[in-house]
Amino acid sequence: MDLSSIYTELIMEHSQSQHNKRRLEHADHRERGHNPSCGDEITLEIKLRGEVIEDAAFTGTGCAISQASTSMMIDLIKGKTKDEAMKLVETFLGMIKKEITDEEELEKLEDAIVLQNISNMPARVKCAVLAWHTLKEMFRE
Amino acid sequence: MDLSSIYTELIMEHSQSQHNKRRLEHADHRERGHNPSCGDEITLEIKLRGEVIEDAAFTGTGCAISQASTSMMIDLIKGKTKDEAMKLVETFLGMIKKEITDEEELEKLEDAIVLQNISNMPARVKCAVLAWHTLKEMFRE
Amino acid sequence: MFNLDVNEIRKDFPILSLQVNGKRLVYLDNAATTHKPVAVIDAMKHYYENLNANPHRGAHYLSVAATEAYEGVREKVRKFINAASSKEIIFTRNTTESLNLLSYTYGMKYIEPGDEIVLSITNHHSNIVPWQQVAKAKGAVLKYIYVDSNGRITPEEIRNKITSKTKVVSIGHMSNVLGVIYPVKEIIEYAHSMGAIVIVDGAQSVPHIKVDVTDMDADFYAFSGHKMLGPMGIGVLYGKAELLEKMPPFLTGGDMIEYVYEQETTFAKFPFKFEAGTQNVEGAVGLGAAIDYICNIGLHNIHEHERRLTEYAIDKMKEIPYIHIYGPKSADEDKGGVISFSIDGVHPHDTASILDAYGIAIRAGHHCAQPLMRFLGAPATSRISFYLYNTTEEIDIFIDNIKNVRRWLGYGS
Amino acid sequence: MFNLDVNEIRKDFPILSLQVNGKRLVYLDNAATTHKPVAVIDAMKHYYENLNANPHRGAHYLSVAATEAYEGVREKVRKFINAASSKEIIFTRNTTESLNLLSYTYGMKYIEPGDEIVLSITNHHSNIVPWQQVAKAKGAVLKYIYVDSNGRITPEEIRNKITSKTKVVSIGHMSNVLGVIYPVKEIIEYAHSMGAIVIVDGAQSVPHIKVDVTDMDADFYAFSGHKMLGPMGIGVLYGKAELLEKMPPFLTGGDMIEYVYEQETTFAKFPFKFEAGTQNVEGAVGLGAAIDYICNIGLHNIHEHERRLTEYAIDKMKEIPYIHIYGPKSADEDKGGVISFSIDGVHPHDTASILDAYGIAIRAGHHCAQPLMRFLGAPATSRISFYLYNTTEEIDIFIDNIKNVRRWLGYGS
Ligand SMILES: Cc1ncc(COP(=O)(O)O)c(C=O)c1O
Ligand SMILES: Cc1ncc(COP(=O)(O)O)c(C=O)c1O
Repeated sequence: MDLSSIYTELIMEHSQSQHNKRRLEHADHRERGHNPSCGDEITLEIKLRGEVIEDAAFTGTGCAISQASTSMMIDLIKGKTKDEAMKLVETFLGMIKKEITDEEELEKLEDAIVLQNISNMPARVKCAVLAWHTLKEMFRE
Repeated sequence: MDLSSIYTELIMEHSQSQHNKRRLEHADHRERGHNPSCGDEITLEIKLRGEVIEDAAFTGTGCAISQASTSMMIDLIKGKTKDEAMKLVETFLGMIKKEITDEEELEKLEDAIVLQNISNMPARVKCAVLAWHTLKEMFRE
Repeated sequence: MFNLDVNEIRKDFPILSLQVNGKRLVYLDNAATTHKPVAVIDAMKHYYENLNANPHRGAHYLSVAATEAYEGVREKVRKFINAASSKEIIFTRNTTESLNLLSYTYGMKYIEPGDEIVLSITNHHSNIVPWQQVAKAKGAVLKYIYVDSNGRITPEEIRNKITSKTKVVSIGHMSNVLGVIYPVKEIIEYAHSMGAIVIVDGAQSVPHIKVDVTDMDADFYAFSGHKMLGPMGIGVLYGKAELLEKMPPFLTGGDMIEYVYEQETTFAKFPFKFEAGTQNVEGAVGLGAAIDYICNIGLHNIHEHERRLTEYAIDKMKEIPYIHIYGPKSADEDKGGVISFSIDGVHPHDTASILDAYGIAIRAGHHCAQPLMRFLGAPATSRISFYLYNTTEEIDIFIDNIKNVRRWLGYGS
Repeated sequence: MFNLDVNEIRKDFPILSLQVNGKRLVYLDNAATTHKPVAVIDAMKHYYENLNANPHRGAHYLSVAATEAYEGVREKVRKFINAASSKEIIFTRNTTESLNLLSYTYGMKYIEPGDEIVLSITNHHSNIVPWQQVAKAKGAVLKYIYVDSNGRITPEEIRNKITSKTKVVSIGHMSNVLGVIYPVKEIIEYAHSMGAIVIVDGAQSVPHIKVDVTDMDADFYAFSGHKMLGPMGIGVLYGKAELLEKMPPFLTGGDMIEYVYEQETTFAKFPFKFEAGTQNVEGAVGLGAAIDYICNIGLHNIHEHERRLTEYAIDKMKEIPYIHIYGPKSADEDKGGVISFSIDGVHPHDTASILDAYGIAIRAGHHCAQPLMRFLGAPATSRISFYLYNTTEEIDIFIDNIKNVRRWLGYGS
């Protein structure tokens, strides 16, 4: 297993940058996601304008992978519609399960594409998908 | 393991002879003994005159070893006092556990001495001691 | 197409070349437990030399390897019995624990006063005593399905005993005394029409015949690894997802939880909800190797081989006037490789001890089925039971030595 | 006299020469599970090749051999923990099952509304969640003994929490997070004076220090085979005869009965009353070989070796400013070979994953002790834990790579 394919600079940047880690005033949606076996816990908040995700942010604790993944997802979905965001979630989960491998398709995930190699670290897959599952839960309601 | 040291003629005789297998009229003591793991079950009956065992008999079912052992014990204790019988029980159990090996001592068990080799058949020890334990229970009361 | 080379198979089982009392071991006690092929023994050794760790709990290499091994066998078991999802496969210690898990969780939660629990009189103690405890605790009624003189269950008996009052039917798929394979699919269909759930004890069937829990529509299905070439200490409980979902946990502690607070706990989802503490990964790995071995030989071949042995043995035994067979007296489709019998004038324990002196391992006693023994009017029987490694020569040795049994007990043969 | 040759010992453990991610395995997760010496692996192989059968049930050679093997280990365990009688030794699957056996039998029978059950905040989930179930079912009160800033239990805390209302005290002998060995003998003496019984969870102690259940006067004592070089799937519950005598059975079914009737059953005496169904004889045999191995090395040598490793590791860790150790910060007499720590700015899961890339197996997370983690204010920690085969060189490798962890996470070292 090659650490440099997972602990990339991009992931380190995202996990250390706090730019998406804050509370949203007047959030329209708030969803708690958690990973009992790790103790990771995030709260995702979303502000909509119509169908469009105007702002998004998170609070909570977790490892570098889960923090980076959350931050990347937030960067990605801001400005997208709910439907577009849900499609991206499916693309991301498909990438992790190795069901989607088409490069062009995966490019849509922007920064989050670097998490592709997390499947080489099976114990950490849960960390990578936490935020995405939380978003899915949020919009399912 | 040598079958001929266990399935001796003497044991066959005793297991097939029915001379001690009957119900006692007016028994003074009656005790049920059983061996759940085999399904063996005997009822021992004793008639006393004073402290002396005037008559003894049993009913029930079991394998050749347990039937023979019971019959041998009855032959042995008839005419003995309760105390003498209890001593013989201890001698028998001591022989089976290999704690008593003194030949002279064991001779007192008469026919029952042939059960000495049952310890080579660990699964059958329970069959050999059933009647003796039952007698012990009976007099403990 | 029958295709099983028993001589090749025997080479895979080191214990079969053991000498017992100076004779080659003839092992005819497979309904009690089975021996292990080299592949199973080696799989466990390989596990400890290469993969050993606590699964599910760690991020390190070995923990991931152990998790993959363990979960891989869960999927293998699913496929083997054709369950819908590997989440419906719970690892236990043995059939007994699988059935106790059900009595403690499903039984204690869903059985109410006056409800009826229907068992078969052929059930093993492990499928009787747990239900007595539920009946006693809950004020429920235990009813028994009886068998006919050949050990079979009639449709009328099913209709008499399973009624709209029945909440649970728990029945052995194959009797470990009579060798009869029961029509569980028909019983399940009828029980479902009456609103009951059905638990099948497959301890004697899974090793020998193709079991398809989806086709038979069983609600729960239990079996043991050690009776199917696998190691001791591992068993399986299959349960339908919608039932497992609503059941409370059984054993509690590590690994079956989500959040533990000082006063309260939330539980993980099934199957993990039912697997508390460090599991027997070695056992699961051994079971996986056993399933591979069985699948490689083919269950239809195993069943056919056993049917032939059963036919051969029954024919020989019927020629001997002082032998009496319990249950079916021919190797019919619904007769597995288990034959209980008695010998006139000889107690079963003497039979077993004397045969043992000739290297032949059979079982004598109540076979953990005392209610059935009482029903049959026999306090004990002798039993021979086959598996894929037994041969007709072994049956010949057995038959020849039955005559010795009689001789030792003082009868002419 | 200290006498332990770790290089010789390592040769007995095949898995220790495994390459993980191109590096030699450095296994520092022994509190989770331990590896198996050749002697243990071979004992199980030998069992399947020479002795395999269902114990207790048969008159044939193998069944007698399996019974003797199984009961022989019972006696070996008795001696190992100095119990009065081998009848007081019950085989279970693991510590978790041992403790659940107690909560389901002793707990459900003897705990009454308003009674108090006292646990330690350092308890493993397996020694918390079962008691929550009893408390809930019976309306009892759960109380926790808290620890001081070094992870120790003060005499005052014992006197505050254990009172005349206390029925059961259940406490871990050694914490699997902090490595503190608790003064169970003193706690038991005080609890007895208050009329409570005491259950000791010895999962972390029995593998590492001499345990004498008679001397400490424990009422029950539980541990797991897999944490002491033995196989998975086997555990032990010791109980005082007079308590086992009056407890109802736990799992019911084969082998734990005397007479089974259709509606009722009488049970066998202990220990058999508590061992339902086909037991894990292979597991017991492996445990027996593990005990022999440990006794051969000597528990005092093992403990001293681990103390030296612990001292070495703590000293090195204290030199690194960004490492924080939980619990005792020196290798005192009551500190076992378990060190939990955190690294500034690095989440424990990242620590574990990155070390894994260098072949180093450590544990990260809540260690099945969430209430303790909450008490410590740490949602997760990293943990290293030693056993007789670990070396100071391995600790050096660990320390060196802690710097790599920081580097990968973007910190200078
Ligand atoms: C203190 C303690 N108790 C109980 C357990 C549970 O042991 P097992 O998983 O073998 O049941 C463990 C280990 O995980 C432990 O460390
Ligand atoms: C039909 C049946 N059910 C249950 C069992 C119990 O299996 P185990 O002892 O593996 O729990 C057995 C075997 O003894 C059996 O034959």
